[in-house]
Amino acid sequence: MTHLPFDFLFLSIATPLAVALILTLGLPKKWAQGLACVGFMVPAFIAVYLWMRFSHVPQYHTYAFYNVYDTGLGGLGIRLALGLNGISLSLFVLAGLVGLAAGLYALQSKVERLNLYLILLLVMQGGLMGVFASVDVFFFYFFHELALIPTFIMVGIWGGRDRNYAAMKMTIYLTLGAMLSLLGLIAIYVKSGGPQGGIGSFDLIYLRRELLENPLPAFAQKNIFGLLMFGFGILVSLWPLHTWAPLGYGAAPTSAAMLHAGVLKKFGLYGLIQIALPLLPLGVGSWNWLLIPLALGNVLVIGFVTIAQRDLKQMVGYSSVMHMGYAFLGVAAFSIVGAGGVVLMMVAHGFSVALLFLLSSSIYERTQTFNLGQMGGLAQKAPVLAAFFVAATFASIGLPGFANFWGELAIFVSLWSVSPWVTAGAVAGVIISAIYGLRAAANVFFGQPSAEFTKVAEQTPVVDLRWSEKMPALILLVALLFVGFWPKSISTPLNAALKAIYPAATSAVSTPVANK
Amino acid sequence: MAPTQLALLVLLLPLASAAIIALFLRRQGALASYLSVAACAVLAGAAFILVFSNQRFTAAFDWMQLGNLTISLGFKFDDLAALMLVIVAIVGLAVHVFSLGYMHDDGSRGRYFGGLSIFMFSMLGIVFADNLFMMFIFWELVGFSSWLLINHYMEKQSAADASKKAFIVNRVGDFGFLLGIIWCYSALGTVNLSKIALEVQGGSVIATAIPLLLFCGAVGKSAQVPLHVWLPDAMEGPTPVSALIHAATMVAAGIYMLCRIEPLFAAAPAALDGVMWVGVITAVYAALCAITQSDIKKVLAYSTLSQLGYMVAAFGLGRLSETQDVDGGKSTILLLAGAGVAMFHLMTHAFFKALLFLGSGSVIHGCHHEQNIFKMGGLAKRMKFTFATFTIGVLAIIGTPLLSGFYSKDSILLLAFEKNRLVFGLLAFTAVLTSFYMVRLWKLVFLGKSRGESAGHAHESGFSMLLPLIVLAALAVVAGDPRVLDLNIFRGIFLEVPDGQYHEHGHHVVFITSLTVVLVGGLSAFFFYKSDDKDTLAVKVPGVFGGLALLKASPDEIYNYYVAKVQDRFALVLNFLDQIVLSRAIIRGTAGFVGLLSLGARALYVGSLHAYVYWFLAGAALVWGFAAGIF
Amino acid sequence: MTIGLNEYLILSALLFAVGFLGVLVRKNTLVIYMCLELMLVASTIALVAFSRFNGTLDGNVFVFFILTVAAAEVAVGLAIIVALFRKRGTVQVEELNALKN
Amino acid sequence: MNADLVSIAQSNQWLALTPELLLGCLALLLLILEMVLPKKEHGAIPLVAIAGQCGVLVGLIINYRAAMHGYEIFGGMLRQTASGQFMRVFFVLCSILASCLGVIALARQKVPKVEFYHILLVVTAAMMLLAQSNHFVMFFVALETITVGFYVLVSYFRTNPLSLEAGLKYLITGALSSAILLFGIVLLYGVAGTPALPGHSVDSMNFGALQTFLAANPDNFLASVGIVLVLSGVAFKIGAVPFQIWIPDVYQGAPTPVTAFLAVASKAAGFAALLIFAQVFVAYRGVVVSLLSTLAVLTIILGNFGALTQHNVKRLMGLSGVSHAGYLLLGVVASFSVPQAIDAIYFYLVVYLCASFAVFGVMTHLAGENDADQELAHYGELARKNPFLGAVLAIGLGSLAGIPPLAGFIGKLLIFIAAFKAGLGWLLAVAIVGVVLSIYYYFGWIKAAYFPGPTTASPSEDAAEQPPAIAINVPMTVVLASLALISVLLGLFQSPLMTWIATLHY
Amino acid sequence: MHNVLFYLFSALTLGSALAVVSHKNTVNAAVCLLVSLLGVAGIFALLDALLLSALLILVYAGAVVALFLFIVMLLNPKSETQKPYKKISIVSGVIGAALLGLGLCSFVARGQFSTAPAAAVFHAGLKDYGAMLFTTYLLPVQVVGFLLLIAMLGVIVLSKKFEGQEDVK
Repeated sequence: MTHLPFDFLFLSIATPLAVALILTLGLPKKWAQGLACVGFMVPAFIAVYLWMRFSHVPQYHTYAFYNVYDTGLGGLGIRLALGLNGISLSLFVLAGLVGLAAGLYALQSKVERLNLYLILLLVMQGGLMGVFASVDVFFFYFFHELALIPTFIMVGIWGGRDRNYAAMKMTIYLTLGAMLSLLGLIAIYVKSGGPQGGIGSFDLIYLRRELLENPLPAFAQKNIFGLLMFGFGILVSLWPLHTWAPLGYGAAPTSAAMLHAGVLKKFGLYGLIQIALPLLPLGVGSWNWLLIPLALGNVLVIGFVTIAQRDLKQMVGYSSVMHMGYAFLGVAAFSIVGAGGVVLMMVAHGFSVALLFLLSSSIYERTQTFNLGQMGGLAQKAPVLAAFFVAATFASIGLPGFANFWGELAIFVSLWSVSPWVTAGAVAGVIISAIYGLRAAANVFFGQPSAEFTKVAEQTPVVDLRWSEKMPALILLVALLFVGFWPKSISTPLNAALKAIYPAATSAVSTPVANK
Repeated sequence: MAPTQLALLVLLLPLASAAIIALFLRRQGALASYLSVAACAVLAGAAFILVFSNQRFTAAFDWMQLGNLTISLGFKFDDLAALMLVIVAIVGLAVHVFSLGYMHDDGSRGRYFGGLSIFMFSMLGIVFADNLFMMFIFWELVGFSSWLLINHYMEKQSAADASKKAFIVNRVGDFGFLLGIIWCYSALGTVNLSKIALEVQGGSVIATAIPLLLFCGAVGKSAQVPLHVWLPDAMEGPTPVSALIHAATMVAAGIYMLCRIEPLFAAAPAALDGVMWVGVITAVYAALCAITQSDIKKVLAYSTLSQLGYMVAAFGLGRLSETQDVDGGKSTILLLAGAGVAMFHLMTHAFFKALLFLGSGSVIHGCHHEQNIFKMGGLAKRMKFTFATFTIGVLAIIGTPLLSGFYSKDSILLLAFEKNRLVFGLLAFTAVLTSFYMVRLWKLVFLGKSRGESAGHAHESGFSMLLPLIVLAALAVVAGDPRVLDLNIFRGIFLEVPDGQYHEHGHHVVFITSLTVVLVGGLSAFFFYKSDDKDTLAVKVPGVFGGLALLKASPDEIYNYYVAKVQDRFALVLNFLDQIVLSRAIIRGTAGFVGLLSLGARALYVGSLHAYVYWFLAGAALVWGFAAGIF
Repeated sequence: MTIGLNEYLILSALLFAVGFLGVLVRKNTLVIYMCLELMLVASTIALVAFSRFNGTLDGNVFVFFILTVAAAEVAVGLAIIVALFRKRGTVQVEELNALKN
Repeated sequence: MNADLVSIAQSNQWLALTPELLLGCLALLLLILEMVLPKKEHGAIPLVAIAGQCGVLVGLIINYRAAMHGYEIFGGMLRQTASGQFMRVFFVLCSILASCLGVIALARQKVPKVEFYHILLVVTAAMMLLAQSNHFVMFFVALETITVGFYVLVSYFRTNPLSLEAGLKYLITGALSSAILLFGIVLLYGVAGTPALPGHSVDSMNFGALQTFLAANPDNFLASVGIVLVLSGVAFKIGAVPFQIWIPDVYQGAPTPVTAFLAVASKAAGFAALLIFAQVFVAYRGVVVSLLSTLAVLTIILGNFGALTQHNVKRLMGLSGVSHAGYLLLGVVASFSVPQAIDAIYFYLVVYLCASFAVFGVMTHLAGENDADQELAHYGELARKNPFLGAVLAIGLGSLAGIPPLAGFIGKLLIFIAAFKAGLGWLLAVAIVGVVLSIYYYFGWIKAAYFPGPTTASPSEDAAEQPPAIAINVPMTVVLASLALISVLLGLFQSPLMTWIATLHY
Repeated sequence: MHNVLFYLFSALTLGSALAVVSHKNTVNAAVCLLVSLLGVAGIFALLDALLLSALLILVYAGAVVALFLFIVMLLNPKSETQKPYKKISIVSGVIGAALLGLGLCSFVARGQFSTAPAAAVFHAGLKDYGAMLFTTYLLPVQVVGFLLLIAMLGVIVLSKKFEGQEDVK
């Protein structure tokens, strides 16, 4: 059904995994690196290629490039169905590009046991491509876990300070979140079998059709949505279930942090947008009383916490937590605008936070510290690095011209129908993020170099961003600017898909659901 | 070329220039500067063609669409936009050319000219914007370019701080602006400027809060009290930047935006009063502050604040109309529109303030980056052209008759006189102060003896710097001429501005007041201040000086107090709650508790067979309980 | 009063309980093992009684198996105890708790 | 004699028991070989055992469909079922793997070798019979054969007092549970044979007859006491709380191959019995379900909590095995209303087999002189010392933890789906908590094997001195690699196993 | 007569069982076990299972108890110097065992048995046992054979001295 010579989606998942498998054989270093490079590039190119082809191919229930494989659980309604719709398309591209950037950055970094590092990263990459290419909810979850496991291991082996504790905490938290959401997904699956207890299916196309015709009872929707909300919430670091995130990102090696914070974390939100909201249209309304305060907690409380950070990586980690608050608010708004905003936000945040992690690591390489108080004046020595970092910072604080702005704007607009006060709270976050973002940039790059940095710079001369670092950074930055200047590249397919699967949402906009 | 394409060219040219500089010309400062200036020149030419060929049009295409939210990228090129375009193009070109000389020896010229180009792009975006979303987008972008340019001397801590402050304070204003836009969008279903006007004329009820929230944006961008704190600090940037961004164009964008949404204010008149009082307070306050400043750029900065207050106040005064009996029926004739007057002053101010800033730039450049006016003096001899043009600027700003500032200030005073006498009095007082501090500045800088090393070795600037001065000086003279107001191309905006034919009543009062204030302020300053390296006011009347200095310092103190003692401490408290209470105490506590449970569970396996047999006994009891139906 | 099934069952239960008591209180592994044998035998009493009162022979046949199994168990068990005694020099339960926690 | 007995004698279809008989003969053959072969050829005897078992396995699989499903043989002693057939294969597989591990482990100890395989084979045959048993006598005898065999196997390393102590503990607790089980059997026998009651049977120890009787007497107190006592005996085998108490001590003291066999085969035998009893006792589902639910909850909680801070890996495997028994119990409880749960249990068992033996295989290789002393700390830098063993360990543990894409995840998922369908909300919640806890200790183990220790000072020094490698021979490499591979492949492609399990339905 | 014998044997069984539990001396305990088993044999006889009664005496008294005594002598634990049990464990043990006994007896109260005398009295001979063992229960018999074999092997493995290794002490 793909109308392409062969299944690109499958290829994009299989290539990195296959390369990882080959790497376990222990090739010579040059070969291994070259092969890994191919493993990272193939998905990225496929992603971009499919994005360009997307509007030219016929669609099967809003899914393009649709293909089904049976792995043996077909009798239970579990099949490996691959396809892209307007929602997953952009995230698929995000995964491909961030994966490429993370891979390239890993290739140039001087980590120990590089081979293992690359293997884990490739597995992660394969999983990520799978998450967004899956039409089957089970495989959606499955690939997420596949990508998650290498994260833990990478934090544990190559992590910074506190890596043991961080790896453990991350593991426990994320497993808990994953289990809760799995429970929710199983609930949907079981219920989709109908009251007579038919087999049911994990296939999203089936689920949408089935649950549109026979919606679940309200209380079931409420309970299942609650499970998904908290499960996914933990995965996306919903306040106050977020404490794993800054710690984990603070400790994670760069490429892992890039892939996790940039892409993998979006799994939860993607699940809410693609699965929970359309299938459980009554669910979000009954949870808004809780979801909105928590999401505002993300924005405002964590916003202030971010201001207080003195460690660059921690700050980036916290800022990522804060921005997830916007996304949750967009989910709470439950409208096409809100959901679209969330997707835009995910894509943009994915690129920008990956870029920030990458640059933080490059900064560390030059200053030997993450402590903001011990830096300063780096821009004189490394102007290109400074330019990239400033661009990333402004992207993450939502400057127009970068993709992030569109997501935030759409979410803010959608929030008005929920409550003007909530909108005001969310928009206030824009000020907060400007404060910490600019502060960090100023602390690192501007003013006079601190005594510590001067000492470090004497020992090892500071060089500007090398090309091997610049390439991955450029990929991310160009993507941010591209979407920022041409948001339609994402929003047009997104809009079409949302319109098709959010029949209930359009009515919810006119009747605000919160504040009862 | 079709006008739309031309407009697109105007808009995108500087962007292209910025992109090329950023990508390829970072190290080729000279090339970058030529490219940037060339781009600016071409765009200025195109702009002039657009404006003077009297082509007015609207055009739009969808930029992003989600559900029922459509954000379009469009041009609304009416007379108002044309006027603004002309101002931006002229001042922009002047500053570009001036920078060629001023920044000639700067190591990061590439970045500087790239920044200028980005700024031009963003500013033009605001000018052309046909809807509020688009305006907001470019609004933010000018904020960014302002940040970039203030931060130009980035190794200076003060510059880094100032740029940060400018952006953040602007964001506070934008907070309200964005909320206002969203509210407006949900109330009217559109943010297209033309459609808003139609909606309002169609009788849509507008909540007073909407225009007030939108005004917040202007408060930030145009540095009105209480968000004015960033502008004086922004003088850390290179002086041409101050001229372009922080005097002539960007800060005026707030006024421009207000004029754009004037129909909303017309529908919610209560909002206008608030706007007016903010403007008046800013005007008076900033003028008072300007008196104590010793930094040449700071004086001009406060003067800018004050003049911006003037414009905002003018806008806030609103429309002045009169009902007349015409052929038996009654008809309302619009006599004076605050928006038009404000734009008029905006235009004249743009020219003479840019002139003053560039002049001060020339002075600073000549004095080897000395900015303290008490270390200058006697520059009239050494820098003749600069002196002459600067003098014209001073005369224009204090409202000397026949110069541009006189006309625009006069029409504001006239409007105030008709609408609100208290405001009139305050604005007149401001005018006194204006001429007082401007003459003080002028005298201390140019007359007397050189008081400083650098002033002693001052030299006249080169041609590239003088040419803009001369052009701007000419404009400062003629821009206020009534014939300009009569130009057909700006009819749409200047129609209601009195063009020399003063309205009957009030005319004389206002005229006399104008003259008086200029003379009183100017002469008192001229004779009061001595050419000395100490502030005469501080020496003679330390009480007043201290009071004024306190007045100036207190908002900064409050700002600093807020940042250090409120915001940062609050952040620390929340951080404590997050990292210590939540992360350590609660989460780790839970983990520890689970660990204890686990130790307990492990301790069950005591190793003694007897204990294990008891387990079997317990198990037997348990299963028996199930069999007996106890459980 | 005739002796019925109940009496036999009670006897069986009591013997079972007494055996269990021994397992619970005795420290000597050998005695514990004897008590376990008592418990097995207690079960066989019930088995034989049921067999008798239900009129089926299977219960009695089952006892054959139980006795055989018990004998085998005793052999293995005593071998373990002896081996342990050789290693540790004791058969007291409380001294045999090297494996714990 | 009389026609009845003759017909019964005719039902003694020895052919149907070929695998068990072959195993028994193989066991005897080993003893004979020991006598006839010269001393230095004794090394070949284990290979004969393994090869013979492989032959049996192959034969079993080839003749998999030859069994007459639902047909009672040996006078009702045995009942051939598809699931019995499945379990036979399962046990032979376990036995092969345990033999392989035995080769490694026994080489380090000064103990007789051949008897180990002999007993292993007999125990395996008994397990196979247990899984097909249809009569309490058969059941009891098979069970006792298993148990007595394990007494010997657990204390097999008799030079190690810990092994003997474990044997003694297993002996006492095992005998105790046998006594309890026996009492339950006696009660059921008695009550089902009571002539006064409806549906009573002459052959009241036959499961079919018992099932009929229980259906006719749905609330007989004596029967329910018998049922719960029998279930307690089974609970001892599977290690369900509160009859799990012996597990850590015995697992720790027993030789590692025996521990593996105990953990997998013995537990599976318990579940095979439990599934049979679930059918037999179906009329008392109220009692059985509530009892098993409670046991499942307690088992999951206590197993996981106990394992959480455990640092002896054998005890850890024991306690985590307890929690796995809990998940499987969850499936058993669900199977009362959702037949699909049975598939899930079988799938889970296979997955558990692969993963556990993979882990135990690594443990066997890492065990030192003292087999009982296997600490987490010994696993430091395993991934460097022997990357292969490290990878096998990680895959095995990951599968046990239920991490996608490994097979353990699919196993848990199937169980959870079944439980959800059965509406076991609270049990499911407990299971989820258990899974999260289990991640901690499994991951902690992987951590110990993979993550650089806190003491590693500088990376350059590390690279200089490679830690001593751990030797592993080629056949074991193949075995462990295939276990790991199956653990991975079953996570990705379940079709082979699922279609196989699906044949259990007819 | 039947009744009297029943009580006699019951008392003998339970009494000597209690003596097994309580007697300090292991040898005496073993002897008490023998007595108890004799009581059980009597009960078997009362239940018309004469063959089993004989078997019990043969197997248990003849083999098992002898084995016990043998081991007890072999190990010669110093039972005289040590208390056989702790006081606290007696209390808890008695309570526990009493509970167990009560629980097991509870079916008498709640059971649906009639206390009617035995139903059809049968006199199974050796032949009947043999017929059953070699037809219906043929398979278990075979298995038990293997069970005995592995038990034997186990005992050998655990007890035999092997060359090249010596025991501690």
